[in-house]
Amino acid sequence: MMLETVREGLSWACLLSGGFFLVAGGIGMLRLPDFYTRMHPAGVIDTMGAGLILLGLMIQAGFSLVTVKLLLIALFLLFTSPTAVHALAKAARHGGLEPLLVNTEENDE
Amino acid sequence: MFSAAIIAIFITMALTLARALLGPTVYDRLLAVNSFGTLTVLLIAVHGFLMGRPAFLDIALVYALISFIGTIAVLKFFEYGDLGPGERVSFDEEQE
Amino acid sequence: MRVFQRLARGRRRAWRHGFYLGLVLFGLWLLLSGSFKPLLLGLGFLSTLLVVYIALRMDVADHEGRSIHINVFRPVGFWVWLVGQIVRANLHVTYRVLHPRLPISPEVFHVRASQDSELGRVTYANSVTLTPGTIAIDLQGNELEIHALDREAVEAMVGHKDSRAAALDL
Amino acid sequence: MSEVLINQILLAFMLVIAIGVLYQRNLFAAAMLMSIYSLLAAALFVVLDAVDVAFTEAAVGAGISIILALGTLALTCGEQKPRPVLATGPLLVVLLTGGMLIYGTLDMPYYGDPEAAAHTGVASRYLQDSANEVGPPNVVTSVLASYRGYDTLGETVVIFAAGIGVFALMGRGRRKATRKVK
Repeated sequence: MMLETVREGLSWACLLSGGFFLVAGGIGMLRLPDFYTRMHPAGVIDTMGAGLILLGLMIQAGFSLVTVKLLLIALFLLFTSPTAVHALAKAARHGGLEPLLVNTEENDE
Repeated sequence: MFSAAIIAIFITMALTLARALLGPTVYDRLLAVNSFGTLTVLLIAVHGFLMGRPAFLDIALVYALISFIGTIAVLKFFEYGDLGPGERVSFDEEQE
Repeated sequence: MRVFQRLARGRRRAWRHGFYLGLVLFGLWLLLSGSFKPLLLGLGFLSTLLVVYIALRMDVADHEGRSIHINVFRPVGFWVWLVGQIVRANLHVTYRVLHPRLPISPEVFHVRASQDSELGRVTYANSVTLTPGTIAIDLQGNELEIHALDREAVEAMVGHKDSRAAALDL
Repeated sequence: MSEVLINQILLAFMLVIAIGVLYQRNLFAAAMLMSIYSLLAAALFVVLDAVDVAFTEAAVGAGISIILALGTLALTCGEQKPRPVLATGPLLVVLLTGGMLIYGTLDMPYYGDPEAAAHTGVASRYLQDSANEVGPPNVVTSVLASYRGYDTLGETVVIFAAGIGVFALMGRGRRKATRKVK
């Protein structure tokens, strides 16, 4: 009974905070000024948002085949995400897109 | 609780969709497509739990793999201007 | 004579790779189907055989060295540490993004990766990309080009992560 | 959160993308948007419980068709030619066809209606007996592979022929350019 409550709570927390990070990443993708900076919030979506939501689902599923599948999905995402993002950055760089760079002195005032 | 997660996914979908529509470069759109793939995987997984049928996870699994292949193929296209192996050609930026 | 020996050895290696590939694929089949009826098991076995055969024929069964032999569990410390680093970086980026004044100062850094093996360097570069706030744009030889959201993001990880990844040097 | 609401949100997203594609001059960007469109379509199929269609959409829509579109763009050009602002004739045809289709849907049974023609025929037998008669736990699979197996066979042959045709068309003249394989 006690254990059940703890599990529910944990899963709740994971799903809600995962949702929060997803939305934060989405806002970042809209707010940030150029392509290279927008890749960072996309990373937030792929790692923290997806990871926490999948973790919440795993806690919900308990110890079963479903958990293994969720784990596989999380692994796929974790392995493919940096590859895709890196390929994207490299392609953009070779395509001639210059990153927007801000001088630290200017920004910190 | 699953509903909350689904709402969050939908909001993020709308935000990335806005990025995909706004552009301005091809790479921004590609980034949005990539994130959208992740979000679709999450949506399918959470929806399976919401309906009490985690068997939907298989599709999420297929998706996690396929959207990656799609992104890599598209990138290869942008790098080489072609889908086959060959010399790199310069690809002019999307003019808008 | 030499050539034949080498050929035979190459063949043996191909067979071994095929065997490992088949083992992994069949394991995956079992995991995903979750059904242990003899008919389905037989079908799974047959399709595994087919895929392995095609892979061997296409000569794609693992030529890039040791990807099957990597011991994934040896650098457990590194994985745990990486997860912690990812969480920290996520909080950092999220704070920066949600802050009303958007306090970012994107910069491009050039960092030397200290790993000896190619695999170690690639692992390092991928870990850099996986942590939000820093993205490895290019890896040429030893030189790593990193785009970072701000200086803090890159400073927090370069020193440690590099030594960590060097320690695991696959 | 009800299923209907999820459907509506997904459909709204798809509508937004469709309009975005219409206004997009750059064909690469249009291809990217179409790939999002098919991601959404697959999600919609999952929500509607058509798992096998969703599988196909995932493999074909998001994976292959985008690659085919890009292959086509590599052979042609990436920018759409400007066209007249308003073409009255085509618009009329589209409106007429759309109106007829909507009129046609008025006769259709409601979603999930037990009295619908599809549910009163052999469907109940499939649902009850397919596990004994054929075997697979998924009813759709047993219908596709057994009850209407010949139909599926013909379908597959057609698709296979189409695939070969596409390869024959797109791969032409490319042979010599490929890297030498050892």
